[in-house]
Parts: sequence; structure tokens; C-alpha cells
Amino acid sequence: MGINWFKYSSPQAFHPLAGKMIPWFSVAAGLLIIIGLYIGFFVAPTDFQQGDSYRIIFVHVPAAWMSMFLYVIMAAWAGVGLGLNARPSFMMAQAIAPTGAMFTFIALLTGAMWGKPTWGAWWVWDARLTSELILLFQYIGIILLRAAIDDLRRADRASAVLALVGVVNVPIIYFSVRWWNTLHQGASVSMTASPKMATTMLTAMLIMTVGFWMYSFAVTLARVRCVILDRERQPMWGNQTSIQEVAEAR
Amino acid sequence: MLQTVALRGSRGQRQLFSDISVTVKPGTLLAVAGENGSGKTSFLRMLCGLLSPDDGAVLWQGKDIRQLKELYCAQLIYIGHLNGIKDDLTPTENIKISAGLAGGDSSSEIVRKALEAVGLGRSTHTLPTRVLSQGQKRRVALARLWLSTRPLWFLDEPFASLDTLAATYLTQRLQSHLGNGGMVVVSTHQEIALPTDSIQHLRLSR
Amino acid sequence: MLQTVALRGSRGQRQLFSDISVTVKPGTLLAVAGENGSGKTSFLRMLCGLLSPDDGAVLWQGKDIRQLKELYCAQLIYIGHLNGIKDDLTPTENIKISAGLAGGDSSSEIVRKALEAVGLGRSTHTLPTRVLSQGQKRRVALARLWLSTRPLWFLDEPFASLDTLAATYLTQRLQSHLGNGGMVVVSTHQEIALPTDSIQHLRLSR
Amino acid sequence: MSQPSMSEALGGVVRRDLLLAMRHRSDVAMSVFFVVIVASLFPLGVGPEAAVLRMIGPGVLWVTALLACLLSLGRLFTADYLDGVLEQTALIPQSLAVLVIGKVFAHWVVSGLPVVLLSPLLGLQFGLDGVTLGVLTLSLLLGTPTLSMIGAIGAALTLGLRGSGLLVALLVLPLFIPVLIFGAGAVTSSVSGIGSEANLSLLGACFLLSFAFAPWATAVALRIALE
Amino acid sequence: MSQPSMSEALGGVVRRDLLLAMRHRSDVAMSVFFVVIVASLFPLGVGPEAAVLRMIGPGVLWVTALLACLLSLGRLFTADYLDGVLEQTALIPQSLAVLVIGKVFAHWVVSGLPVVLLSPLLGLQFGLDGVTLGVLTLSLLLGTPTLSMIGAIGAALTLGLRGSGLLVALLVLPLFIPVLIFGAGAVTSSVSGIGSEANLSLLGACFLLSFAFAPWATAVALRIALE
Amino acid sequence: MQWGSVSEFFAMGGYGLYVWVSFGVTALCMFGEVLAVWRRHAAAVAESRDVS
Ligand code: HEM
Ligand SMILES: Nc1ncnc2c1ncn2[C@@H]1O[C@H](COP(=O)(O)OP(=O)(O)OP(=O)(O)O)[C@@H](O)[C@H]1O
Ligand SMILES: Nc1ncnc2c1ncn2[C@@H]1O[C@H](COP(=O)(O)OP(=O)(O)OP(=O)(O)O)[C@@H](O)[C@H]1O
Ligand SMILES: [Mg+2]
Ligand SMILES: [Mg+2]
Repeated sequence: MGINWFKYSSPQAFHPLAGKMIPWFSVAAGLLIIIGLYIGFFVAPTDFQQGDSYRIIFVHVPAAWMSMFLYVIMAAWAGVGLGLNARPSFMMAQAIAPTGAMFTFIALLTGAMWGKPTWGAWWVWDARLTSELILLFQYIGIILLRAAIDDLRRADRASAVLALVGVVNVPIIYFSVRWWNTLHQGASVSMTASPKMATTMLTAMLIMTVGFWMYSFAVTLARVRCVILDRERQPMWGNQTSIQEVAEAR
Repeated sequence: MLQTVALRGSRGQRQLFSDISVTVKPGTLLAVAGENGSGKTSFLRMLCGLLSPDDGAVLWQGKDIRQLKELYCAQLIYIGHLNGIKDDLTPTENIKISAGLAGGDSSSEIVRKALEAVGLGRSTHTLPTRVLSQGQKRRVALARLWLSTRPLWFLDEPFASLDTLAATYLTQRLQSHLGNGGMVVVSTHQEIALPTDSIQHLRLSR
Repeated sequence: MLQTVALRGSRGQRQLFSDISVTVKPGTLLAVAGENGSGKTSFLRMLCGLLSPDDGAVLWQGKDIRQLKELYCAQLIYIGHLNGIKDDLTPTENIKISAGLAGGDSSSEIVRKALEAVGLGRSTHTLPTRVLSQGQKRRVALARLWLSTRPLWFLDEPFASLDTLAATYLTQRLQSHLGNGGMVVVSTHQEIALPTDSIQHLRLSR
Repeated sequence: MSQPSMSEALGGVVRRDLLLAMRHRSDVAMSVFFVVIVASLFPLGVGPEAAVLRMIGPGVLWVTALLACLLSLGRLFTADYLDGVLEQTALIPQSLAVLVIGKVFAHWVVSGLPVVLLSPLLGLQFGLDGVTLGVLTLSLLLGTPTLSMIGAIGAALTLGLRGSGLLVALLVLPLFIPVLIFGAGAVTSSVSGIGSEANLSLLGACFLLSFAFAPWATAVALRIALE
Repeated sequence: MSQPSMSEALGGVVRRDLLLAMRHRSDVAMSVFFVVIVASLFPLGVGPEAAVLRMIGPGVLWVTALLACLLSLGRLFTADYLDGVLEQTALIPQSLAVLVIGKVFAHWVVSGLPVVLLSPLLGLQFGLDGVTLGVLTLSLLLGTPTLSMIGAIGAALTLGLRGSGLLVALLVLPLFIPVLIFGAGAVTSSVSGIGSEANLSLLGACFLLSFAFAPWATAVALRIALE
Repeated sequence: MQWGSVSEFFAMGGYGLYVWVSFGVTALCMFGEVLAVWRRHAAAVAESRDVS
């Protein structure tokens, strides 16, 4: 008989736990982003080539990274959900999608804002840019597919399959600058080579990135709580009173 | 031998049945009864492995069908509410292809015999199934039973829209299958004219 | 009063029936019997005007229905093998809209009563019809009969896939309709539990 | 006896189809996204040069609108045919041609109207100027209902004549082409500064013509399909 | 007990689908017709300048092939789903992924192959030269099966959902885009005299990747849809 | 610190529009998302209270 202990890991127990974690992540996110912005705007020097337009990097790069990370994490939860038939991991995947889509949108928009002064065009059909746009479409597709299916079980699993299939795009985005001759900048932070950027710039960017991480944790957990409540309201998990207690025990 | 162990099933938010443990021994028929919407179809699909149970398991010869997978599929025939035949192909083509897909003999002679056994006259064999009447379509679907050497049959309201003659043919076929040690699970609102000792009843209630 | 005059019908190359002259008087039911494929469905569709006869005519109150057209449509209800309901709408929406299209009263109260009369519990009224069982879908289709004030009903195997309870409801509804001077033409493989003097039988043979 | 008035019958048909479309609120969003994505495919395939894009813009947008119509044409009658709603519709005591208008209208609201409303934005992608955007929207507003109307004939014929779909294609696609040429022509002539009145009034004529004949032809085709 | 060999099962699935396609040969004609019409619309809409046509030719032809695939995706599983053949297929004692390959192959033979065979003729319309025509055909030969394979995932995921024609487009178009870019890129680079090997081998990689993963994902999606 | 005055800071060396639109939209999106999730949670809690 299949072992399904994940199925019994109770969302009811998770709801208050998430409630306790959210404030910490929120505070961390706020602090880190403020520090990052301070270093970015007041400590980091003006770039001698791009002038001050380069400061877009402090949102562009963290957002672009988050868009890819979140996709991978979402797909991982989806995979776990499919493999172990675990409802909570589907909920995590569901909760991550909108935030991922938002960061993708931000990466695209800030990229366009950066492209106009540096390349002279809002948009070019370059491999990195196009693949990032595709990522946005993928997020939207996953969200819409879920919205189009009434049956929760099917909605969970169908969007999980779609999320897993779409993972191929992430390495394409990441390596597009290396594989193709693109207008877009190559990686300036890498494990092997020493950073090419000014250290203050790099520091600000990394702090912003960690801040965005914290933000994503907080928002995702909060959304998972909504998802749990939405699903529990339907009488499938029975026991209505305990749900209300859980909701109030925030 | 087919066994269910504490089977629980639900659709959407509704639990349909729970804790169903039955055993279908060779040579016996399990008649699943119940009102409309009580979960007969869901139960049958679960026994086939098309639907996964919320809890419990279905065992074939003592092994979980989720482990057996294709090996289990090779033991069974399922005929649901939908006939599973192609409207644009003729009855002959339909049966020939599904016999081929089942890995059995699919010579024209055998296919013709099966269609005749279920009471479809020669003239209908080469019409597109689309133009046949409701009952004739059902007969085409049921003709697969006459070709089968598989032990386990799942029939979802097989008698619906059959006339009395066709119903007799089907009953006879069920009897001979049981006589050969086959097993049948059937859902129906009608009485089945078979010796009572070979029939086991399961009633689902809402 | 519905009359057929020397009606002849064929599908493709096959003649199904010929020279059928029957009269359905107010308060009576015409039960059309026959094997699968004998032409019951075709006969009913011909009476509705969905299919045109090869020969002969169908008369309503003495006038040819091909002349009457929409006026005739306003007198009848036809429920065929297909349920004619939208899978993606709920039973309530389905019935409400078809009541509106029939020009009748379509208040929520009346729709709810009709669905309950046919034995569908409250909880199913607001599910998409797609998830209902075969028999529950059939019940939704039949619920139209409880809203109708039209005199002429054509029912094609209405009892198929209904459980016994639902069948009783339907029989009672037929009886009350006949009592009000309505007319019913029904095709079925089952016996209909109605007083024999109000039933007239027509047997089609292949 | 109970007989619905024409407006009741028409309203019922339209309401049911719109209700079905609204069942998933994402439905309308979907046709919008479809058009956006397809319109972005062309720059991807053709390459990013602005002059080329401006030149092919009107044609591409019109083909996109046509495809959105074509893609959704399948759900016009097929579902109704398969679940028996179509035969019930044929038994409604009103002229079937009128009911067909209702169905086509509902179909257009869901699949055509969003494209019309979106078209100015898409035109911007291809670098069209203000006046041209107006002409584009107007041409689509006249053209897409015409396409739906003509498409309905094809959809109805396909229900009946399963075997001879080629005939349907031969019949309907040539009817689509004039609409496309006048539509794209109106926009192109506005791009190059020539007046677009001639093309637009031809489009209007197409609309009136299809409005007069298509519902009738569709009703006949449907009755044949139901026999 | 009676269990079909893999080739028996695969053969049965392919034979049934091809037989069905032969029953209405119009289906094959339809996708050919669609490609011809759409591809001919562009010279009509854009104007007859040879240089422009040669420039947009590869992109237009590839987009057309892509759309033809997209339009025919609806046929892949829907009919089988509605008439219960799909659940019977899921009960065949062979890996469902293998059977999916069979179905996709039959679908490609009907909707993709004709387009590939027709492409040299269409390329001539756009003034492409001999070598380029070869590259065009080769790129489509590699690309269209990839499209069918990817499309199958989308078709399976949206089975039985309303508005699925558009939803499926939304789901698969993002995954189609790389194929489109490499395909059109191969032809464009051949037009401008650069070697097209790089793009063609990327197309090949896409084909292999989709062949390895798509049938499996499709099978999972089908089982989900059948629940 | 390289900024001489507040207006110099907002001008961003001539790139003010691009920089501030980027940061502004990002802030808007993030705050909007937080607000949306917060309201959704409130609604979900309210509704689950109604049900029970
Ligand atoms: C809409 C247009 C743009 C999009 C979609 C986009 C997308 C991305 C993505 C996905 C990344 C993260 C991937 C990685 O770390 O390798 C990234 C990083 C980056 N982008 Fe952009 N970008 C756009 C425009 C620009 C512009 C105009 C510039 C500057 C001229 C730029 C400069 C950078 C830099 C410096 C990085 C960091 C690379 C690294 O350190 O690894 N981007 N972009
Ligand atoms: N998403 C859902 N939400 C609530 N109930 C559902 C959902 N999906 C299915 N159901 C219910 O599950 C039941 C399915 O029953 P099933 O088809 O197994 O019945 P059945 O016993 O075969 O009935 P019949 O005799 O009419 O064929 C129905 O009562 C239906 O209303
Ligand atoms: N094109 C055709 N060529 C030959 N025969 C045809 C053609 N179209 C229909 N038929 C025959 O016409 C008959 C249609 O019968 P109909 O559907 O009216 O039967 P029925 O009495 O309702 O049967 P059932 O009890 O099975 O519903 C069938 O026997 C069918 O084979
Ligand atoms: Mg059932
Ligand atoms: Mg019949």
C-alpha cells in the first residue's frame, strides 16, 4: 500500500505556524530593502559609463533573479505534490505563482526602463528578453489553467504538470547571454570569477536580493494561509469549528 | 480474485462511499446497486484504476493494483456509460481495432461472429456507427465481451437502452463467463436473471 | 389531437416503417415499442418535425405540421436520447433558461420545485451538471416536464438510467398530465405502470 | 399556449451563451491573451525592424483577429449539437434564423469584441499612429461580426456534412478573404495617408449583406444537420 | 493472459487515427488549405515588393505552420475524451506515454506532414531560392513534430475545459516560441547567406528534448483529466 | 555622498524618469500585492466564520 503520510501533514497545523513566521520575514524584508536602497542611492558611486541610470540594477537584477528562483521553487513544490500526492505542497505552488509573475513583470518593466537610455530602445527581440517574456506568459498560463478548472484536485495536478514542463525555460533565460550573442549584459556575479562590479554596488544588489527573498517568503506564506482558509471552507476537511479557531488563533 | 480493502471514494467535496471491503471470487458476479448519484460509476472506475481512492486499496490476487499497473489492465475489460467506440468507423472496424489493441485475435471472421452474437445484423456491420440507433451502438460496445479472454469484467449499466432480446444475449454471455471462472462487477437498476448463488449484492447509499 | 397519416420513414437506404396511421387523443399515451434500431427515435423525431417523412403526414388538430411550423412547436416538448442540457451550467440555470425559452414562468421558486419534484436534492442544484451522475443528468432533463403547460410530450426512453424512485416520480407525472387532457408519445423497452385503458401500443418491427 | 415572444427567445439564447462564457471569468481574458501572444509572434518570426513591422502591422493584426474568430468558431454549434441543446433550440417556437443571430451575437461578444477593444494597444506595438489606430478599431468593429456571421454558416455546414469539409472550406474561406482585404486595406491606406472611406464602406456593405443572408443560410444548414 | 505487444498497441492506435482521418479526408485538406490561404494573404495584405516579401517570408511561413498545428490540436484528444475511447486507451496494458506517441504521430501525419511537403511551393511564393527552400523544408520537418509533441501536453491539460481552444493556445505558445525562433532563424540566416547549421541543430535539440519528456507529461495530464 | 542637492538627487543625472518609474512601479507592485493578500485573508477569515 502506498505510503501517504504527507497527505496527513495537516494544513490546520501549518496555518498558525505560518502566521507566526510572517512578521519576522516582513520585518527582515523591510529592513534589508531600506538598507539596500540606502547603500544603492547614497553610498554607491555614479557609474562612469552609464551615469545614474545604472541604479535600476538594484531592482532589476533582484527581481529578475527572483522571477527565476520562484519559478524553480514553484516547480519543485509541484513536483513534490505530484510525487507524494501531498496537498500542502500544491498549495505552496499555488501561492508562489502570483508573486513570481509579479517579479517577472517588474524585471521586464525595469529592464525596459533601463534599455531606453542604454540601448536606445524599450524593447528588442533579444534571447534573454524574449525568454523572460515567455516566463511571464508561463506564469499567467499556470494561473489561468488553475482558474479554468473547478475541481481542486485536478486543478492542483494539472497546473503542477504545466509548471514542471515549463522549467526548461529557466536555464534558457539564465544561459541565453552565454549561448547567444545578445545585447543584454552577461553575468557579472559568478562563483568562479571574482566580481567585476564595484563592491558597494554588489553589496547593495545582494542586500536587495536578500530583502526580496524575505518579502517573497512573507507574501507567499500569507497567501498560503488564504488558500488554506479558502479550501477549508468547503466541507471536505469536515470539522468547521476547528477551522474558525485556527483562523482566530492568528 | 479481486478484493477491495476499506475503500473510500469522494468526488469534489462529497464523500460517496467509505470503508467498502468486498471480495469477488472467480465465478461470481458483484451487482452494485444504488440510487442515481450514489457513486456506482465512481466505484467501478476506482476498481479499474481510472480513479484513485481517497483511502484503502484495490487488490488483485492479493497485490495492490497501483503496483501492478499494466499487468492489471491486461486482466480487465471496462465498459462505461460511454460506449468507447468511434462514431465515424463501422462496427466491424471498431471491434477489429479494439480486439487488436487488446492483443487478441482480430480476424474478420471472429469480429463478424461477435457482432452477430450481440444481435447486429450483417447490414449494419458496414454502416458508420454514427447512424446506428442508441441500442445498436450499445450492442457494438458490448460485442467486445464476446471476443474477450480476460477474466475481469466491469460493466456500467450494460442493459441501458438494450431491448429484451439483446438483454437476454448479454445475460447468457455473463453466465457463460462466470461458468468459465470469470468475474463480473456490474452496476444496474434492473434485476439480473442469473442463479442467485453466483450473485453478490452491494448497495451504495447516498 | 395528434394524427399520423400513412407515415413512411427511412434512414439512408433503409426503410424503417411505412403506412403508420395512429391517432393520439387527449388523455392518452402512445407507447412505441420495438427492437433496437427499429425506428422508434426516428418516428418520434418525425412527429416533432425534426425529421421529414418520406411520405404521409403528421396532423395536429387536423392541420399538417409542416404548415403550422412554430405554432406546432409551441405545443410540444421533446426529450430525446440526448439530454439537451448544458454541462457547464448548474441544473437550476439549465432549467431556468429552458423555461424562459419555452415562454413559461421561470422564477427561482418554480425551478427549485421542479428539480425537487424529480428527486434532485438541494445540494446538487448548484453544481455544474457535468459532475452529476448519468441518472442525475437525466433527471435534470426530465425536470422540464414539471414546468410545462404544453399538451404534447414526446419522450424517447425517458426511463433509461433512472433508478426506481425516479421512475415512479416520472410515472406519476405522466399520469397527472394525462389526467389533465395531455398527450404523450413515449418509446421504451420497459413496461409503463399506467392504467391500461389510457395506453395505446405501437410496435415497430425491423 | 405558452409561446415565448421573440425578445424572450432571443434573450434566453444570448443569456445562456454569455452565462456559459462567464462561467470561467478567465474566458474573456483568454482571448485577449491569445491575440496579444499571436501578435507578438510575428515580430519574433519576422525580426525587429520598425519599418518592416509598420508595413506588415495591419495585415498581421487583421489575420490575428480572423484567427481568434476561427479558433472560437468550433464552440459555436458543436457543443450544442453533441449535447442535444441544438435540437431543443430548433424546437423553440420562433424563427431559427433569429435564434441564430442571438447565438452569433453572444459568440461575437466573447470572441470578437475583446479583440476590437484591444486593437489600439496592439497597433501601438506595430508603431501605427493615432488616426490609423481609429481606422483599425473601426474596421475590426465592422469586420469581426461579419466574420462571425459568415463563420456560422461554415460551422453549421460542418455539423451536417462531416465527409465533405473541403466543400465548406471552399465555400467559406473565399467569403472571409474580401472582408480581410477590405479591412487590412482600410488600415494600410490610412498608414500611407490615403483616405480609408472606400474600404470602410465596402466593409459596411459586407456586414449588411452577411447580416441579411447568413442567419437564414445558417438556419437551413442547421436543420439539415439535425435530420 | 491476452496482452498486446508494444508494436501491436502502437500500431492499433495509429491505424485507428489514420483510418479516421481517411474517413474525412477533408481534415487533411483543411490544414493544407489553411496554410495556403494564410500564406497567400500576406502578399495580398503587405504588397508585392519582392525584397520585403523575401524578408518576411521565413517568419510568415513558420508562424503559419505553427498556427496550423495550434488549430488542429483540438482534434487530438477531445473526440476520444467525449466518446469514451480515451478511457479505453488508458486501460490498454501498455505504457500510456507510448500510446501518446502513437496518437501524436498520427496527428502529425495528418496535420504537420502536408504542411512540410507543401512548404517548398509556398517558399517560392515569397521568392526564396533553392538552398533556402531546402532549409525551410528541413526546419519544418524537424520543427512540426516538436510542435505537435509540445501541443499534446497543452491539449491534454485542457481536456474537457471550456474555452479550451484559447486556453491551449495560451499554455503552449510560450513553449512554441523557441521552436519558432530557431526555425525562422534557420531560414532567415540561409536567406542572408549565413550558415543555418547552428539553428538547425538547436531545432534538433528541441525535438529530442520534447520527444523525451512530452509524451510522459502528456500521459500524466491525460490520467488527471480522466479522473 | 555624491548628491549636491535634493533636486539633483531626483534628477538622477538626467535619468530620473527611468530610475523613478522603475523604483516606483516596483514599490507599487509590492505594496499592492501585500494589500491584496491582506484583504483576501480578511475576506477568507470572515467567510469561514460565516460558514460555521
Ligand atoms: C526588458 C528587458 C530586460 C529583461 C527582460 C532582462 C532580464 C534579466 C534577467 C532575467 C536577469 C537575470 C539573469 C542573470 O543573472 O544572468 C538580468 C540580469 C541583469 N540585467 Fe537585465 N533584462 C533586461 C534589460 C536590461 C538592461 C537594459 C540592462 C542594462 C543595460 C540590463 C542589465 C542587467 C544586468 C547588469 C544584470 C545582472 C547580470 C548578472 O550580474 O548576472 N538588463 N536581466
Ligand atoms: N465536484 C463535485 N462536487 C460535488 N459532488 C460531486 C462532484 N463531482 C461529482 N459529484 C457527485 O458524485 C456523484 C457521482 O456519482 P456516480 O456517477 O458515481 O453515480 P452513479 O451511482 O453511477 O449514478 P447513476 O446511477 O446516475 O449513474 C454524483 O452524485 C455527483 O453529484
Ligand atoms: N444512412 C443509413 N443507412 C442505413 N441505415 C441507417 C442509416 N441511418 C440510420 N439507419 C438505421 O436507421 C435506424 C434508426 O433507428 P432509430 O434510432 O430510430 O431506432 P430506435 O428504434 O430508436 O432504436 P433504439 O431502441 O436502439 O434507440 C437504425 O437501425 C439505423 O441502422
Ligand atoms: Mg453511473
Ligand atoms: Mg432510439
